[in-house]
Amino acid sequence: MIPATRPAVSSTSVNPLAAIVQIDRAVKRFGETVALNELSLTISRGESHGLVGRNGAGKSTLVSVLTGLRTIDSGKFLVNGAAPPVLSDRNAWREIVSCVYQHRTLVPDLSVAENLYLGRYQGKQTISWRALNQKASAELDSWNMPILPNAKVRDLGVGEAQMVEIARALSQGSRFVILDEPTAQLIASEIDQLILRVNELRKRGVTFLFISHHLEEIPQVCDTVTVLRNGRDVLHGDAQKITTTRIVSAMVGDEATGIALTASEHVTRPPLSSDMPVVLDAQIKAAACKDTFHLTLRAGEVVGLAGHSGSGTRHLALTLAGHNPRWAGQIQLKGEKVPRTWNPSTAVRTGISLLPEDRIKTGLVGGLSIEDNITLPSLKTFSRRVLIDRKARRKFAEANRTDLGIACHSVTQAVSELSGGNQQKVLLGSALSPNPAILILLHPTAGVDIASKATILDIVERRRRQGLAVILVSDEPEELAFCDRVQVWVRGEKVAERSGMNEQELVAAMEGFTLPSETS
Amino acid sequence: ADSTMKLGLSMPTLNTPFFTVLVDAATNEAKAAGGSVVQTTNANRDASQQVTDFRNLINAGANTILAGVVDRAAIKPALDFAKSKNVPVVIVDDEPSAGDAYAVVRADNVGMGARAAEALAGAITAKSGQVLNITGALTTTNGRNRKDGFNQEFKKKVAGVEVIEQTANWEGPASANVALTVLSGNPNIIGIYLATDTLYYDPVAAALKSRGRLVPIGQPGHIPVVAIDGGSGALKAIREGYLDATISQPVTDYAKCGVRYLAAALKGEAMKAGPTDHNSTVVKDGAYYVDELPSPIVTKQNVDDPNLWGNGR
Amino acid sequence: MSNSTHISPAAPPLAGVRPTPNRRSLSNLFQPEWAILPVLVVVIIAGAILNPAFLSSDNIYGVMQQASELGILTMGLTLVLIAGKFDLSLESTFGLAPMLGVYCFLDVSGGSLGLMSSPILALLAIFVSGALIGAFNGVLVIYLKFNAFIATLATLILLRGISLGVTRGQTLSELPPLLTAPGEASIGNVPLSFLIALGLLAMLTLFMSRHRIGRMLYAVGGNSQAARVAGIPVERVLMWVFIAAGVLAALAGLLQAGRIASIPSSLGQNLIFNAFAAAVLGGVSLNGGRGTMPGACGGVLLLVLIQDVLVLSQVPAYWINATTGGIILVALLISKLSGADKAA
Amino acid sequence: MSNSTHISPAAPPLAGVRPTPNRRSLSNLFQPEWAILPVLVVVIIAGAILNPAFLSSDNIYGVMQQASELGILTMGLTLVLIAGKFDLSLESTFGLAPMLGVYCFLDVSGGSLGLMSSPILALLAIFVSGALIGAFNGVLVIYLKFNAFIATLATLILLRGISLGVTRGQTLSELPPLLTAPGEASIGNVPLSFLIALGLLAMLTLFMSRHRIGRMLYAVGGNSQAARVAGIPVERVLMWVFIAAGVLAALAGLLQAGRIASIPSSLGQNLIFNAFAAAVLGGVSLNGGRGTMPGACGGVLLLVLIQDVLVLSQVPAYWINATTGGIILVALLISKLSGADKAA
Ligand SMILES: Nc1ncnc2c1ncn2[C@@H]1O[C@H](COP(=O)(O)OP(=O)(O)OP(=O)(O)O)[C@@H](O)[C@H]1O
Ligand SMILES: Nc1ncnc2c1ncn2[C@@H]1O[C@H](COP(=O)(O)OP(=O)(O)OP(=O)(O)O)[C@@H](O)[C@H]1O
Ligand SMILES: [Mg+2]
Ligand SMILES: [Mg+2]
Repeated sequence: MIPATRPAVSSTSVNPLAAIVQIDRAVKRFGETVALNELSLTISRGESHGLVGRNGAGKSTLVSVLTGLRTIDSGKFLVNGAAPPVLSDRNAWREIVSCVYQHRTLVPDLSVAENLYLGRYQGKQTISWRALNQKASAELDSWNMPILPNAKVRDLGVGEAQMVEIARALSQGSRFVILDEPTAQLIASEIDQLILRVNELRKRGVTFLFISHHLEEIPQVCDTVTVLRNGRDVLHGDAQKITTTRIVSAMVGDEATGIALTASEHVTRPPLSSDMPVVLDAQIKAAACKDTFHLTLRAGEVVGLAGHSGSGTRHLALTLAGHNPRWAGQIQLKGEKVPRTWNPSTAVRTGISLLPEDRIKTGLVGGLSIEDNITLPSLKTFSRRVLIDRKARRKFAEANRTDLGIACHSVTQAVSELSGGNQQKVLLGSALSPNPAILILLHPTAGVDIASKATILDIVERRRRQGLAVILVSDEPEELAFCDRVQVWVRGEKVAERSGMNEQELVAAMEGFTLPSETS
Repeated sequence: ADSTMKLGLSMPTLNTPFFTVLVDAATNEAKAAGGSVVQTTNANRDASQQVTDFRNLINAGANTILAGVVDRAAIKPALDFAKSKNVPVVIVDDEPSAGDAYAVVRADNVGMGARAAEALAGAITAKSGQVLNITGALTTTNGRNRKDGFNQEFKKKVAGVEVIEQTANWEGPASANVALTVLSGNPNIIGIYLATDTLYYDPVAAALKSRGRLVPIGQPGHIPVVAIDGGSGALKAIREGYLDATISQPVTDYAKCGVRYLAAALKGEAMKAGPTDHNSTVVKDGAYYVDELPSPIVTKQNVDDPNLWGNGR
Repeated sequence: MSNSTHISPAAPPLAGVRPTPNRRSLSNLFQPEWAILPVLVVVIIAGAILNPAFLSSDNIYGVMQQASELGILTMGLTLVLIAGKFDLSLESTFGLAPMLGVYCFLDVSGGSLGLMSSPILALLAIFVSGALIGAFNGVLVIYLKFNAFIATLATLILLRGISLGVTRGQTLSELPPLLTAPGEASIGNVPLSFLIALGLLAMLTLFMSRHRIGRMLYAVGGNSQAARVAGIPVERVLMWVFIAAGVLAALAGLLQAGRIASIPSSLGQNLIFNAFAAAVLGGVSLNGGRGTMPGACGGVLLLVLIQDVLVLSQVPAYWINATTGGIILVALLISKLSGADKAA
Repeated sequence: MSNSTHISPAAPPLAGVRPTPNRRSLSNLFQPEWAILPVLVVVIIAGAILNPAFLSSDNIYGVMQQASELGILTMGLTLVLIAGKFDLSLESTFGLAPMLGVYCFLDVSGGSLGLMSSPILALLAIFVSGALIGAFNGVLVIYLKFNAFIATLATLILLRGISLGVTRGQTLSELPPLLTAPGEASIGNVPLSFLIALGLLAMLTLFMSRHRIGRMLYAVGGNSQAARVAGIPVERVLMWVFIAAGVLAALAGLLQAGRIASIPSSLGQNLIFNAFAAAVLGGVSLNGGRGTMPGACGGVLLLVLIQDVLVLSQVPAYWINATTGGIILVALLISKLSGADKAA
């Protein structure tokens, strides 16, 4: 992370006239869930306002209210001191605010250029592709993004797509910009880009609402910070003065102490005893990678595959989990070679579970209940003779609910109603339900709040103690700190493999700076 | 049961003029006979639907049923049910292959095809070339009969003339497509036979017209056309001298006789073979008393005959 | 049929969001027919008022027969829909399977291959051909990755064409009792076909809600990738779904053939649309992952009753089709308001 | 229907990066018919070999006529599909709109309201009713949020029923020249209808690729959420799409009515399936957001040619349907292999 070089922007004094947004005791319900609970918030012109809170705290819901996608059930909501436009009047809303939503709002089959200027072709009826593309590539270059303006968004990486969304929001020239977890899927260099740009715009008096689970970013970007808990604003203060610990304890309330423990645990972990059996021995020659991938994994060991988008790490992980029909090389699982026809179902059956990175798209069945999702990979174990033993299944689900601390009012609730972090917990529960020998995690804590992060890593850690071997694909140093040993990959080449790298080393390695690599 | 007629009409389809006329005529006839029509059903050419329709008609209170046939064989269960409720049934336009019916009033479709073949054989001048036979849907009995009747007879009448057979599924546009395509493929088409003029004539004529092949009878380049049905459009074409001949189905007579027989059945009279008052004879054909109505061939000579259903209204 | 799996704050009808989540597992089983029930009741009352004959045992008998044929077909379709696929060609399976079976292994009037004459073999052949046709569609849709709508549309045309070609349009009749019995026999005053349908309904309901494969179907239909990640052999499961649907369609066809004591080459034509309407009326989602067997069958009953009532209530024949369409629309509206059809 | 987005790592995440060639804006316009071209060529060659008359002016004339009718209908459908919706009822609009127009404002044989007799009014009425029917579907699908497949299926039944009811099965004939001309007149050896279709194709191609509304359609079809937050009035846009499709269907119907110089109550039946097949063959995705007008029209040409070749080569009548189905399957396969049908 770059040092906080934030220009001093004056007047964080809340003068209602200067306020862009005034919310007073707003309530928003979804069925029985109270997403916003008497929340009060004021965002004054020119300030950049941090918004933090655990998964399900109500951040995104608040965003959907502020951007005119939803109305509050009760309470007061003023924009620029006046009543907000009606929901249907999208253009009026776009005058007021532009936003990067937590969930994709790009059209996959349209070009980057078109997505950048979607819905604002500057009045004229016919489009000149040349002009549009030129404008777009200028915009993209200003972000030094090496993307063609006429590439289809469908073909972009996760991070690239996110940057396009951000570029679109910031290029609309609105005076008020909302960023809902913009950095969740970004790599360090991209994050720095973003922060620089945001601060530039702040100098020009643009107002920001900045949502993130990376607390260290808050002081780098924000003047004031508001903490949400269960849809309430529980803490409000100067982002510069207030300490991270206070924010955290406000976020998690009384559980604070518990978190501190679990979070610290894995850092001070007793070294792995060398007599643990080898569960996995793989040599993979992947289309994605120049180097052959070698990995010997012992029970209870946590190996990290570090690498940014395009590094090949994901490709390798997916291959191990059986998601790559055209794989080459050999995989030995508990001493036995896996068949050529290595596919996900055999992988899961023989003990390799995968926690995919895009939970909504590839992880969960939104329409089904938490219970259904958690037991999906292990249905067989709940089948008595012909039918499923409902009671056993329910018990298992409830156990997971408490174990993983899933915030929901019933395990029969549809997962699509859960917030990001809670969905991630359900996903973890599902991946662990067939209790696998090896668990492959792709960016497991992306977009997950600190407390949940700790919980998730904590669960994994507990399973590790019982002999679970873990492969962790990530580009987040904090996540990778959880590993006994890390392989760093850059564009399909392994540049380092060792244990006990510190953040700087990791980041440098992933960026492709070679450093004295004495492989352990 | 009381003998005031509560007539049920079970029609195979309603979207051809033929059955529309049939329904209207039957309704009038029933009213004239002091009865009423309980309900008219439309099987949309679905055999199983007709079985259901019979059931429904009888449930709806029909004490007599006049039916056109979707499928000869598939109508048996319907007839059986009617019998079990002793509701007399008269079948028009076609003869079932099994099951009991009080009477069958029909004009043999194979025969019509044959007569059309005869007419076309007479009309064609050239003695070599091909003849186009645009058939109805071959999933329907009439479609098959009219095709076979024509083919068999035509082969007998003229040797050395190939019959090109294309189906248009009782669909006008399809008949136009087929006509145009076949014409372009076979420059010396010397005659065309249409399984139905109510559905095919206008489209085919238009197709011919579009390629300048629609020539009045007698002038060079005229392609003889013979059809079956005798709808108003066809009669008009005959008057104007474009259509050589058509076999007029006695649609209205179907209705009239059919209803009369049903009235008789209600009175408990038994059907008997022999000549009728409407110059036809009832013959016992297998299980059925069949009143085979004459289906006059219509040419310029008799086109204005008011008894032709096409001249009705 | 756009299917947006991702949650985005602005989508009011969020994929899978249920207003009252705690009733979910229950509702999962029972909600749809609760939703269609009011409509059913209305239709029945209307029918009884318009014409007392509506409640006569004869009429009810007829309704049962039709309902069981359409019902079994619809159950097959529902399997496919819940698994997130689509099969238009089921109606041609409905007609072709019985025809092939009879044509190959019996010597009936209307045409036959004349190999041998064995009712049992014919019966077997009917189901086998149903399965094979299903498998064929499965291969097209699952392994060749065709869009299900268009692929099964092509098969529909192909199969209909075949059934016309095989018998040259002739109707196969004089079927042996073994083949007609299921469709025409009755126990007491209840058609055998209805009992068969009821049995299947009970089995499939249990299967979908309590058997693991059943649950897998919902997962595959809801989000095939998630299912794959969870180790479900998506392709294999889908394959079986198509095969099962084919067999069910064949059975339904056999029942109808039995009822009309013959097999016209047009058997089953345009039936698939009724099946779709019924399924959706019964709360089955065309986007996959949602729906129940009892719901679908409720839809079937509704359609059959509507047809029945219209004829009994003397709507002018020329307007019956239009009225049917209108009523279906209204029924859709009601079943939507009462919350069954989350699909749309 | 089938969302076959795979988690397969093969999806190269870097495809968008500079090295990849700059093909998009072009490909977006031209790829589909490149993909269908080989198939077209094969069919044409096959046709020419099987029967030299295939290339005769007469035959080509007929092909042009049929292609333009189906083509215009398909363009309407394509609009709807690209916008991510679905409309089965277009075929009934195709038949009903001309019928209503003629029935209300002309006094032709076959039946009429007999208000007055004014060809111009009739012509107007045809398009107006097309628009109204489109709007009706629009309301059902967009505002009442019905699943498009099922809603338009219901309208299909309703409208077919109406056209049966209005004319009581009669065929309207002896239409005035003003109404028949568009469908039957020809300029030189080229049917007027074909010129109309070409004009529309050119217009719509430009519209879809260059006009902002056209682009909005792709956005709405591709990700309606994104479109909405981008300030695109999704509902309004979709509404216009349905209306436009209705009008195009009405026009297509008018052309066919003109060609066959009459309006049977079954006008347009089963045509929609051809339109769907054509669109998909032409690379239009049923999941919305993908497809082009030229592509769709390529598909139309293919279908019409297939039918034509089959008739010319005198495939026995009983087998012609089966053959058609088979060929469509093959065509789908080829156009998929050659990469047009990204949808499936
Ligand atoms: N469409 C919805 N239907 C039902 N419940 C919802 C819906 N959207 C959000 N919720 C509920 O509202 C609460 C707040 O959700 P929200 O997405 O605002 O949390 P968040 O702070 O954004 O969490 P995260 O940091 O994981 O994104 C959660 O309990 C969630 O389950
Ligand atoms: N199956 C494959 N065949 C050929 N090339 C591939 C395949 N899968 C990935 N690639 C290429 O290999 C490189 C690494 O891809 P991969 O998706 O593994 O990186 P990644 O770090 O997982 O990306 P991300 O983090 O964005 O998911 C990319 O250039 C990609 O285009
Ligand atoms: Mg959020
Ligand atoms: Mg990666």
